[in-house]
Amino acid sequence: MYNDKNSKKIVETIQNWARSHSIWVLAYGTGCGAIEISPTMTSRYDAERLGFRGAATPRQADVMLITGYLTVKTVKRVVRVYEQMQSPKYVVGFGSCTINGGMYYDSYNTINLLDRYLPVDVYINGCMPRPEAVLAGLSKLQQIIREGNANGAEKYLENLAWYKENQRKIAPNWIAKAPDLNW
Amino acid sequence: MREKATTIYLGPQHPGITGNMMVRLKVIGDTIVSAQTEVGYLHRAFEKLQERRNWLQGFTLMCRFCVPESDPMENVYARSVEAIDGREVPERGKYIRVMVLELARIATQLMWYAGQNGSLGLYTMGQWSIGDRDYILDLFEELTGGRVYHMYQWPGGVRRDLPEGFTDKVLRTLDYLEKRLKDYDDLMFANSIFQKRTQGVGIVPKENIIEHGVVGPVLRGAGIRSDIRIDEPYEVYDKLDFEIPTQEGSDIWARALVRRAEVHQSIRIIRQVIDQMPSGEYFNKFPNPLKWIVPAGDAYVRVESGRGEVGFYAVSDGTIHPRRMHLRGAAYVHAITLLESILPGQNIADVSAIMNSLGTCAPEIER
Amino acid sequence: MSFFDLQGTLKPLTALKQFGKKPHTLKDIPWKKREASDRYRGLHFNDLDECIGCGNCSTICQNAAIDMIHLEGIEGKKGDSGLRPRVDNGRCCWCALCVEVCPTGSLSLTKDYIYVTEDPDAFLWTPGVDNPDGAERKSFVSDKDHSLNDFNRIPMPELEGKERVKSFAEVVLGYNEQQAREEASRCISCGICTEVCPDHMHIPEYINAIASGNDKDAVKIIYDNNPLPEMCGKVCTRRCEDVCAIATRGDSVAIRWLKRYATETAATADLTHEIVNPEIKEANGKTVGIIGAGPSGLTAAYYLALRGYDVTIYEASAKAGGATMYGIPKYRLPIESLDKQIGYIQSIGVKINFNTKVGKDISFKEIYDKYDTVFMGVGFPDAWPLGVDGDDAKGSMQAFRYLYMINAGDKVDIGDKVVVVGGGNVAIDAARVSRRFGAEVTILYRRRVADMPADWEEIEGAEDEGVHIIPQGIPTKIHKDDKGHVTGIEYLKAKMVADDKGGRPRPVAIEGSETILEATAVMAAIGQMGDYSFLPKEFEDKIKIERGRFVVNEKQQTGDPKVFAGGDAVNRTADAISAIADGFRACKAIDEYLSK
Amino acid sequence: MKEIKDKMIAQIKAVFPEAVNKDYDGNRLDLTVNKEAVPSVLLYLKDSMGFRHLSHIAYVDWIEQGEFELVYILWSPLDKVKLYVHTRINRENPVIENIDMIWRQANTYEREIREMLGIEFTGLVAPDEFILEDWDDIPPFRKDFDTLEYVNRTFWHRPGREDAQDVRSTISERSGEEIPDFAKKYSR
Amino acid sequence: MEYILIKVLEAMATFVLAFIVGMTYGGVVRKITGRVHNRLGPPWYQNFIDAFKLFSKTRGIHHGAMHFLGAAFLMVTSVVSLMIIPILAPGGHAWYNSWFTNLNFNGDLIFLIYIMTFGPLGMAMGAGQTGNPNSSIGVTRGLSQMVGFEIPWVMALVALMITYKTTSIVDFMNIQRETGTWLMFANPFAFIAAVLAMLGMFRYSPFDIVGAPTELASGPVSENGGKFLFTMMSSGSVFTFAKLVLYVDLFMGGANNLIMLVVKTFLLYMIPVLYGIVSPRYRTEQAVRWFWGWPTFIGLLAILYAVMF
Repeated sequence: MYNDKNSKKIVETIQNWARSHSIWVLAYGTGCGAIEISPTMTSRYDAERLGFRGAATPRQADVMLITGYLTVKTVKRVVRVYEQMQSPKYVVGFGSCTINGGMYYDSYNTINLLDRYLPVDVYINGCMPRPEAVLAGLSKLQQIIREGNANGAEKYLENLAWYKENQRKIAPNWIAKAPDLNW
Repeated sequence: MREKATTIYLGPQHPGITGNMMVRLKVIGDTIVSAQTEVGYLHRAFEKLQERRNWLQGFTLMCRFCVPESDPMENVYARSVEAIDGREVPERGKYIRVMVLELARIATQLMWYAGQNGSLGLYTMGQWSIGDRDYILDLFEELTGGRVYHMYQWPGGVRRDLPEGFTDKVLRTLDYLEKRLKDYDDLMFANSIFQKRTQGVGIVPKENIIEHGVVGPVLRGAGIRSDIRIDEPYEVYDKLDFEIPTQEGSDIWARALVRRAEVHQSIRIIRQVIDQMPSGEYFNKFPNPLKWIVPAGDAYVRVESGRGEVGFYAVSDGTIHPRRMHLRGAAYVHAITLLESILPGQNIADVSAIMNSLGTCAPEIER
Repeated sequence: MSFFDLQGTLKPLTALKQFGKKPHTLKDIPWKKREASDRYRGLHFNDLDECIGCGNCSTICQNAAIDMIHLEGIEGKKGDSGLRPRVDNGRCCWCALCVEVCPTGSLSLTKDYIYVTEDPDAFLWTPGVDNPDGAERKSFVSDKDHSLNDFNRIPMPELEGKERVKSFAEVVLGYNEQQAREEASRCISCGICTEVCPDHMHIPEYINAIASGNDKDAVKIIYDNNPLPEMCGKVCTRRCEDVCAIATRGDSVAIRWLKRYATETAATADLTHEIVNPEIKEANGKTVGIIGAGPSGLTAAYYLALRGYDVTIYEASAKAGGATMYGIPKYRLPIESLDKQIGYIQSIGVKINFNTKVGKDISFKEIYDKYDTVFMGVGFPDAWPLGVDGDDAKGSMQAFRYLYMINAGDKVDIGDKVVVVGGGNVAIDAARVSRRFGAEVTILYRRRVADMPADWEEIEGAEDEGVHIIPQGIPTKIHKDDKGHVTGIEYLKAKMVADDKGGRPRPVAIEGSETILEATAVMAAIGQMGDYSFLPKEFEDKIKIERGRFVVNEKQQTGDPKVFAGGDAVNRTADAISAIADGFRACKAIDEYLSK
Repeated sequence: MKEIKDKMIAQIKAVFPEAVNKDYDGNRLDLTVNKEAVPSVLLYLKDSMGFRHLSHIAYVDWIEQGEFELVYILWSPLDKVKLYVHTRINRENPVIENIDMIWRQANTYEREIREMLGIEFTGLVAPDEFILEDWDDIPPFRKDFDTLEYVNRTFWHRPGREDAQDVRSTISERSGEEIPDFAKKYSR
Repeated sequence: MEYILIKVLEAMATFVLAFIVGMTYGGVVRKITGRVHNRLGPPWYQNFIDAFKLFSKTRGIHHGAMHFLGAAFLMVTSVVSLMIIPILAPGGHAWYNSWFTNLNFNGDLIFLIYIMTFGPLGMAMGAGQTGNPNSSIGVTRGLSQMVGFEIPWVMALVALMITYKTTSIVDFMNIQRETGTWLMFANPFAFIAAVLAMLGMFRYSPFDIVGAPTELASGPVSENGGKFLFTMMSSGSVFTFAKLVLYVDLFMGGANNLIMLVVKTFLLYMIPVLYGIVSPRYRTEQAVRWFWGWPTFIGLLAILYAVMF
């Protein structure tokens, strides 16, 4: 019965609905946007009423918020953390820095284009995005998940070679030492 | 028998770390035997970037130095450029700056309320204080146009005048906060578990204060009455009446009491500022920013932030670009050598609380 | 530990009372947008019609977030580069510096702040196109008080009005170094001005050089395409300042005064030579004959000489400079200044034959045959008469002739009551010169004061000096006494009638409003005209003259390929900088023509 | 304030005659010393003159003069005097004595300076890497390190912005103006 | 045969009931916490969505066979203890009488004390396998804390056993029904000691050191995501419910019907929850010392009380 196409579709719809209403956010403040996460998650904006909740470890998290710029040193950790997360998993890019480098476009230590290193599902405009914008971005993510289009994890696996090549470009020694995906 | 030490990496992805940094701990059981701070996860090379930007453009980067408390950074930048350039700030501009700085101090301390209690497991406090901090951010938004990054104080004064009816809103918010601070006291300072967790923990030995360059609430928590606002009064602090709270004990509890008292003092200062606010200009215009040449020279100015002394060293070689800018944050010394020296012997459960109480701010360390 | 802290256990429990209170969560978010504050720095908005595409936003942006791009439907025109800003929201930090430096105030930030998408390439944001309704939601704007642009010009030190009329001393004193630096630093270096400059001088570059303290470089840049910059720095009509981006909301940058400042630092011809350090090419053996040592002739001569040509100028008067020497009163342009510049031009090998009137002292044919090419910068030596009754009276004269005679050192009897008819610079000059001879001067002009083609500074200066202006008066008759001397001028008052075709309003005389002004001299300053009698008929046919001007192509070449022309006798704008531009263009064309 | 400063200068000059001071207004005191003298000067200032707080160690690259400059900024809590101690180090052979036994916190500054400028501190005990990781270029805070060039080499800029025009050249193209090369450095 | 079938159905119904009530309690607690936090809080059914989402995770990483033990032991613990604890008090109609008593037997209280420590042991093994130091430390803390609260807890039970000379939960319920006095009034010291031990048992603040996020990420469950976490979460909810029912059975006279059961367990549950909302957490040694302080003293009193009266 489960293999029946229709029922599979129904199950998937329900699963996606549940996924969209229960999103655990990895507690990893990679950049300055993290400062607006605390208001978002606390009493004034209360993201928990929409199903968002902090997750302490990557194993339990569904979404990683890249809150702004990523330094080369952080990218390595972020990639590792991302690979530790369990699919389906999502990445949200916060602010200018993840889109095209933002303020730090000419800094030797920050990457400019996040989507070269990780598959990003939603970008939020702002420097930094204020909680309302964060919530708007997260509800956009919910919508994408409901529609079944949030397949960053699959994209990452499909294009793994390309992502790895890009990651190696900035961290030649580090990624080479580390095993692929087997965290 | 010597036990084998386990290595624990506190961070960079860890809910207990403040910001994006790492502390490598060697522990035996629950006791730390050695600690090594590792930073660099947030290094954006601001100072390098500022060398590529002109004197005005550099100002936009300043508030990003320390994300939770951006205004002291803007203030040191503005004042260092004013010092080299010989630029005066109108009286009203100075008062507005003091108001912004003190509002920022309250916001920082509210953030600290959240962080300190979060690290001890009292999440209710964090939910309250960050929610209430948002009202201050609303004030900032109305005054400066930005919630977190204000980009408001610049050389020569401030960017815009106070909007109409702003002071009334500030006073209303302060009244609300004072009411809430009583609730905070009941929940947090009266709490016996909080006292048990903080008293006698994270002691900064008084003999280490000088060699570690301890500043701010940590210094005052060790019983030394030192504050840039009275040591080297800037803006209009010499015209205001306020106290510098100190505590003996030098532990997390003492520092918490200092910070608590500082919030009250800040409220007091803002009330005075609003009373004394002069009318007139708020900004002495600088020349066209594209062609603004600051004469050669250097200056080091300091400001008392919520976490302690923030210093800024600026050098001009007489062109439209700064020669060098260099920031010294309070966390720069606290979170590395001081933290490394006081962590051994502490319980692993207290690391996060100690880091919070030292005022660790990762982006400020690495810049 | 065994001690039980009752208060410490129970007091925190009071926090539970919060359960009964209403939560302060903003529960409409994210379904409803929350209004941002009145100063919020959200997404950009640009008023596309107001924007002039100066690109200052793009320059100030420390994130290199703003590109200037062509937009469909927006064409460049004078005073508008035709480009519009596009913000890369993947770079922007919403610091609003772009708003603060926008000279027109067209750029602003709005209260909108939510922009969420899956496509990272969709963050290029053209303000005004992507949010056409943004005007209603503007929040962070830069009005005149807040703008970082300095809208107030450094005032030019001048002689007092009463002091001025006592002598022909130069009225404008010039900036000192500090004033010049300050004024130069007001410039935003957009370069929009260069397009309207007939000569396309490198304005942003030399102003920037002044601002950064490199006056010598400024002089060098100025001399790149203008050999008479000090003259321009004193009397240029400066159309550049009309389109100055700063002038959209304030005083334009004093481009003319800055040029004046820079060139005055090169105090002598020798010093100028040393600073400019011109690179003179080896003589190539080709020769150019130039008729008229006016601005166009001198320009052509200078740059041709730099390119290695053997250049000879024929000048009818005793001094070079043409209309700038004889048409401009000395309190505006001292003779020494002009002499210095002409001396410098001569110093690089330009030969000038003074007092040689072509057609009288030497025939055009002779010159035509002697040189490989001929350049004519003959100007407009004659003026239009007033053309009313009594025009022939003694004391009725042309202002242009009057100025010529004064500048040549002749004495002219004007009595003590002078009426100048006209509203151009010549009229004002004549009026102010007459004032310096102690006469009471009235200017009679057909239209309103605001319509006067003269520089507003000149008009103000004239008023300061006590010149009386009667606008909307149409002269109809000159009264004279028995001896034929002028006694007065009769005029009709006029009202302004809007032009049906959309042109500027026309003055229409009001019947029966005749008024008589007493006068001892009436000067007509209603235009000049050319004198082409020196041209033999054969050339006149070939070269072609239409409506009193030579017909030339865009290379200043006349109907005869060997003959080039420039200056007032060619262009309609009839000012020195156009003449210089003509000369410069002609120089390049001659170079091209002769190198073939 | 003036008297205190004068007295201090006299006291310093008596012990370190080669120190050069510069006059400033307010509470600023400015000294320049040889790099060899730095530890002894700082120790004397700390122990005998009350400059107990090391506020900052700033570093500047004066590439034109071929020198690095270190500025130790000290604060005297009692006299409320801020003291700048400048010292210059040759760029070719940048070595200086470390001072983390005077102030332990200097250790952090020195680690940073070592990494960002490449100055060697004799006797400094600290992990090799501070902020950077696997850095393989010249120390980034040297003036001859071009960060934008490094970015272009290492990272990407998002494509799609190639249609950007320069205002100045758009106008000069339209009007036929030819900007000479020597003037171009003044274009914006 | 029919009897067995009914028993099996009953057991399954018990499990479903425990799951639903436990998860709902979790959601309601989050809601209440949220309201005290001055915010709206998630809907009461949020925990179900979370659980279903975890169940729907497509990729799960495990760290060898031992890793499974963590989740498996927890599940076994919760299910077994649930099966032993009588849910509703016997009484009323005949068919009703035997409902939800499941597998209880004489001496089941002793077995319960043992089985309740079984889960953490499994966690310890699983956590050790993950290689995550946070997990290992968390487990160590969990065991230490368990040692702490087991003392007053066992003392309270011993006091009851001494008084009533039985180790069967059903017996205790019968005694309460027969005497009409709840044991919380019969031996208040035992009840207080048990409630204080309960604070530690439910791992709310101030005794949530086991998985304290700011110290240990999420402690023993750090390396568990997806279906592992789902298993732990649901068994945790069931276990919570089981423990609450046990308290109700022992001290509050059990419940005759579901409504009574929910009311009683919920009220009881609020004690650790509300205290947790306003408390920071104790360090491990502080927690243990706390349990060995007042609660143990009260437990001793309870035994004395039981022996004397």
